[in-house]
Amino acid sequence: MSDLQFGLMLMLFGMGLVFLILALLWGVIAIFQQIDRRILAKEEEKAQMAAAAAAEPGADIPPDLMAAILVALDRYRQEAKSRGPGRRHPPREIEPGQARWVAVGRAYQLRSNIVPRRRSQR
Amino acid sequence: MSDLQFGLMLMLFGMGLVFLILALLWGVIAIFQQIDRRILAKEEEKAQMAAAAAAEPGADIPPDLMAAILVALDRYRQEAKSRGPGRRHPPREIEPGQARWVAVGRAYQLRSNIVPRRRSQR
Amino acid sequence: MSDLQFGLMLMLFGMGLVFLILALLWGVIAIFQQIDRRILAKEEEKAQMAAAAAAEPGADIPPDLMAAILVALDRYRQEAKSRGPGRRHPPREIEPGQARWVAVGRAYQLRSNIVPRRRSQR
Amino acid sequence: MNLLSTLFAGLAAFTWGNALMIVVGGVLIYLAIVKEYEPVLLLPIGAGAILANLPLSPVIGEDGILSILYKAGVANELFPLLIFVGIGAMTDFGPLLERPHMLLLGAAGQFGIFGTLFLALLLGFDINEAASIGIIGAIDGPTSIYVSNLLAPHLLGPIAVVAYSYMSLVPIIQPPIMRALITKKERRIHMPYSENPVSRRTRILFPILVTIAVGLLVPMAIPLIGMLMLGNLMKESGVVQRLVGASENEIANVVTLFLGLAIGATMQAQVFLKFDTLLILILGIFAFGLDTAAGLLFAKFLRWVTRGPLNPLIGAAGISAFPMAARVVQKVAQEEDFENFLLMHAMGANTAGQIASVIAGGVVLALFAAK
Amino acid sequence: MNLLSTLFAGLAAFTWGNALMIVVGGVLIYLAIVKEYEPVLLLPIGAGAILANLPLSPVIGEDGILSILYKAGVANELFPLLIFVGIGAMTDFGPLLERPHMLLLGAAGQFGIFGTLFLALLLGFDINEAASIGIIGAIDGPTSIYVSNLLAPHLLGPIAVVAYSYMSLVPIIQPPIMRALITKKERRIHMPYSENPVSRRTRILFPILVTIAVGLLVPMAIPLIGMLMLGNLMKESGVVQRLVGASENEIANVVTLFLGLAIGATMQAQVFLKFDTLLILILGIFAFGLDTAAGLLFAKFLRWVTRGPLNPLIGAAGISAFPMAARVVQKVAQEEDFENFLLMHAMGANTAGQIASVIAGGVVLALFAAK
Amino acid sequence: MNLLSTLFAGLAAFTWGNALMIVVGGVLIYLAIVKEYEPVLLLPIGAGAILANLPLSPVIGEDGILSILYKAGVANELFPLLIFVGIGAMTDFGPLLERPHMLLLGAAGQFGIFGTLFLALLLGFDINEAASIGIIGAIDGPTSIYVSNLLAPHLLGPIAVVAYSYMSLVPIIQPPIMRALITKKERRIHMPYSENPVSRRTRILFPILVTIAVGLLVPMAIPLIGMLMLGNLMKESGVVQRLVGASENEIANVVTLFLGLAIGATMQAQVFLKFDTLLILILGIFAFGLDTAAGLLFAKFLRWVTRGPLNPLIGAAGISAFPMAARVVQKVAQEEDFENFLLMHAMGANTAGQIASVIAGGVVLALFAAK
Ligand code: NA
Ligand code: NA
Ligand code: NA
Repeated sequence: MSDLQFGLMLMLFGMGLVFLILALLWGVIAIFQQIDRRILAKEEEKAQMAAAAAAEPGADIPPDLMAAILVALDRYRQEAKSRGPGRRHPPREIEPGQARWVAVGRAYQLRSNIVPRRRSQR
Repeated sequence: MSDLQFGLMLMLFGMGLVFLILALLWGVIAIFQQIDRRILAKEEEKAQMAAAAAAEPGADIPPDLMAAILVALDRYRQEAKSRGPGRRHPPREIEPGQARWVAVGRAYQLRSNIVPRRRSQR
Repeated sequence: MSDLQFGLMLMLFGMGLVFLILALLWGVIAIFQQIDRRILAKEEEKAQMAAAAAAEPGADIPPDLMAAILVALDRYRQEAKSRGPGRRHPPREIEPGQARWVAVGRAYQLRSNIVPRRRSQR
Repeated sequence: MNLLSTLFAGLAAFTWGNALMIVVGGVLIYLAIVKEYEPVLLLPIGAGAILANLPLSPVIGEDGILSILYKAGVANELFPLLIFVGIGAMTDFGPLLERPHMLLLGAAGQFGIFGTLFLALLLGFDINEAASIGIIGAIDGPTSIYVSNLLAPHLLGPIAVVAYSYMSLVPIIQPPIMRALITKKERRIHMPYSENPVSRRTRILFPILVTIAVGLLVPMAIPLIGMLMLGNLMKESGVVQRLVGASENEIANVVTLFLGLAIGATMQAQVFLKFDTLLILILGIFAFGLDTAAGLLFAKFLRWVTRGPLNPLIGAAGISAFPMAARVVQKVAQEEDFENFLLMHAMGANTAGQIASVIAGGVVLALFAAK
Repeated sequence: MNLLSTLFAGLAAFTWGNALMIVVGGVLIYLAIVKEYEPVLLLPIGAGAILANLPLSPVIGEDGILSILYKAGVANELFPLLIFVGIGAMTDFGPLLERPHMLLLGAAGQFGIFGTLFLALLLGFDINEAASIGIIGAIDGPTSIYVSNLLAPHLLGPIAVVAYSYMSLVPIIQPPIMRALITKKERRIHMPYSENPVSRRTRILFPILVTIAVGLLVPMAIPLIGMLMLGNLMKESGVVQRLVGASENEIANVVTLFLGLAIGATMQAQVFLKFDTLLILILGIFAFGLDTAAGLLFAKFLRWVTRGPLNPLIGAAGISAFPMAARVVQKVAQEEDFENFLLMHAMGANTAGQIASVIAGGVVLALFAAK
Repeated sequence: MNLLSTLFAGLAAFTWGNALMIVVGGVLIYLAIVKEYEPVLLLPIGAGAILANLPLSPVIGEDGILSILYKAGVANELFPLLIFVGIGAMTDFGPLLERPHMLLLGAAGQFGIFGTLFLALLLGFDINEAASIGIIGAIDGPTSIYVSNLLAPHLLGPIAVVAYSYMSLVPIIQPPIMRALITKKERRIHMPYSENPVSRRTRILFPILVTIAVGLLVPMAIPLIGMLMLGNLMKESGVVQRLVGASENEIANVVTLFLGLAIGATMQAQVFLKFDTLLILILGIFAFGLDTAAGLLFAKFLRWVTRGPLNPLIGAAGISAFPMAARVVQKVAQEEDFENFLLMHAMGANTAGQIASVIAGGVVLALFAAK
């Protein structure tokens, strides 16, 4: 096989293999994501049930306190909504260097999706 | 010599040697302890004599101050006694890891010996 | 060549070469110093011209403030003078070890030249 | 006198080539200090080049310090691999794990490797040299050093210098290509962002499974991907902070210094001052450009296929060059619409490019082994 | 097509043994991360095992990174000795110097070495292998690695893994034996505690004299005891904090990572997957148990001889495994009487065990040399 | 019984020489800990001497840890050169760049090298040995080790020990000579001090140009001066703090420990206990004294030539021994006039001495190569 032939083959096979392997990794991660979501969904369900159970004895809370709590809760929910859906995993430790970029990026990104949406609401 | 024979000999000689060498080290340390104690005793003697010499010119201290000093000293002595005999070497720097255990141990241990003693005094 | 001869030659040539090379380095540094001074002189000229330009609109400063500024400036100049001529390069970061000695030395040295001078002024 | 002539043999042995290489070393140091282009590598490389080009320099002799460092960690590939452990320990694959389809953009961003390889072949380099030059397109220092040292060690000097110098030039090389290939309208596309939950379990399993998967398919990539993922595993495990610290700091710093000096020492006049080196300089730029173009065009294609809100600019982040490329994407996007934030998507594509670069390096070596 | 078959040679060469060993590596990583069993060693060992068992893995080839690390520090014993400098720098022999008779408990805690050695002989291991397996009873990682690498390097992998894994299991292995051998009444014994003054002079002279004394009697123990005591001397001297810091941190961390990876690389399927490995797993537990039992019984005997207030539980701390064993003693004592504090005595026995382990390792090597 | 005799072979092989050398090791450790004489080197040297003189010690065998360290960094000169990178990173050439004529005082302070060399020749040492002994007069540890290891490696032990021990004795050795050679009146001379501006550019170019200039003239000095100036360049560049930190800390500390141990290991009784060692001890003091005297007298001469305000005491700082010698100058000056501050001038002469020592080392090697 001449160098040029081999070079051409390198190009085709090489690029193909790289795509193949990365597609495969995509599949692997996607499976993980599914598992993560199911586990999280279950955990959330449990948490909600626990919250519901815990909420019942709230009947004997004085109405003033109840009002204050409701306002706080509402404010929290709004905030949580504005943070976007799905934010559940705990904030991770910050490393120097690139992690700062990731943090900055996350903050920017969230703003990016909120701002236009709010605009369209007006 | 067969393997089994050599193994048996390894066991007997090995264990014997280990005990022998450690006993020897015990002896060496014990000698050091004796020397340490003698030097410390001498140093303490000197310190006491110096203290006695220093105490004499105390005659011209006003009685109020004297009383305060005596109360403080008494409190200090009680404290020192409760710390147990022989605590003389200066507190050593703390390293991470095991040294923390040593420090905790020292504290626990002292408590351990004080509590029962006090009980028996009652 | 006998060892002794070679030794003698080592001594003469060696010492000579060491002096030669260091004298050469002296020359190189001296050239740098000249360049540094010229550049600094130019920079200073520019700075002064800029300062002069900036000073002109100061006419509309209320007289009280003006007085305060003048006092402060005077104090600064005295201080700057006592620091000796030529101190221009910014204070450099301090490293552990020898740099501390350099810093201490610089401080001492400046004192050393101020004190006698002041004396002779009296 | 014989003594004097031997004494000043250095001056006598000084060549114009040496002088030129000392100037080149000085330029690298200038770029490192004044332009701050990857100073931790370019400064030692420049210093090594100067030390190696002083006439009769003992540093590159049999037992010279730079030869010792070269044998200790470059010839046997130890240093680039150790640096990979540190890189892995510093990399956060979170943004990629949230959006794994970004991996395809990482794949596309490696086209420069193969395109440049082919061009180098056409320019008359032999196949081993061509592949080594192509690997500049991995835009990843340790990978370039690793592969070129195995295939064409005589080109290690220029390739390493080109790889690290151009990496700092990413903010200059990429934007024109981005503006040329992506329309204004496309550049304005907002991408919705919602964090997908990524569990600690996934973060820990990811490096292990990538190692096993890639290792089974491309054994030649095991050292590169294995060390990268080892560092990441240690970081994500959260239980070996001492080892993570040692990898990120002690090992990474010491090895970087030694690696830079040893690579600089390969830049000896008689080896470096060739027409080939000039060609490598040009081919390197070409590799960077081709990577970027391929990433952008593939992102366009992906948008066409998925018809979803995908800003093709993020394709430029697939070349690796972490995190510069992702920042460039964000900057170019903001030029058109200040409120457009693509950074997290770009970060995903960027770490994908890093993995893809390593895999591409392994694939090239594997194809050579299978030749 | 020939190319494809060569390309996927990795998949073709994959064996069930490799797969199993990758699972074993995964289990070690699981133990390290989830159970936090000695993670700084088990995580790199696990990673090394995975990397070495991927088919056709270049990491264990002639110039593979794990082979380089193995040659650089395992084959020549450098790494375990350097780790000993760090251990010495972290050890406080104060509690032992206050109560030097504890040294005898340290001696008793080494019986597991010799008992296990004999049992391994009976099970058919040859004498070198038996001694290497016995040395698991030193319950001290670097000593086990040092001795087994000299006597039976082919068993290094399983022995190191067993030594480090079981060391984390000390809180599980010891308590049942302690409860079985020591009566409730004995466990309630309080030990009076008064700090004996230990001068700085003694603390500094101790490591020097131990080195000389042990060195004169057992030359084979000089490297082990010498490095341990060098670290301690530097620490107690108080004048070389820079070197102490380097030993405890830089050297210890980097060497631990490299040592773990290199040991993991010895766990290749064809070497590791043998019936012998299973036997070593069982003999390891036996060694730990025998050590503990011997320590406890000897403490009982000492109590009977001295008729003083000696709680036999502290015998269990003589096995070394610092500081886990001492903590276990304290915990078991408190189960019976919450106000019983034995920790300082146990610490003395524990550091005695550490010295005794090293000496025992040297004695075994010396007896082999004298064979 | 044969076993016992083999077992206690250590005791049998113990010689009076070994015992004496262990005592010498102990004395070095005593000087390090109690007198705090260069403890970071003398403590490891002392420890190495003890470990190497224990009979049948495996640490100095074929694969002994001290032999490994010796081969890894002493035999090939790696360790002293790496230490030089750290020294360069810690040195501030500012005071010298402000007063470059101080370089001449640094040159004068090297006369001890050549004077001692000649005296050693007269005492019967061969020329290589004499030069190695003379290089003690560089009063710079790494230079002494570097040169003597190349010219007469069998004298490395005593030379290194003498170099480092006497360096701590500078505050004792110098003052009498200073008082004897410099009159009271001269000692009272104040030196005006005005900081000359030194730009960052000059600070950065200085190490580069010194390397090139010295390298062209004395190729043999390239490793020494190159590494010293590399460290300084990294420091002054301000852009590679990570590498500077690694050079000053990680590399310097680890290498110092290893170097000390390896040098200590060369002090084996049969090599060290010779009449020559005693002569080296005496010649070492002579070298220090001659350096000091030459520096002082040359400063006197300079004062006579320039007729400027130059206090001849600062000549004593030209010997190198940074920063002890500069402090001694300040101290002796203040004895006469408390308000006389010469420290900055002395610092200039002191760093000049450091550069001059390295150049002198290179010159000696160059003259030998030209022999
Ligand atoms: Na890439
Ligand atoms: Na043990
Ligand atoms: Na000198």
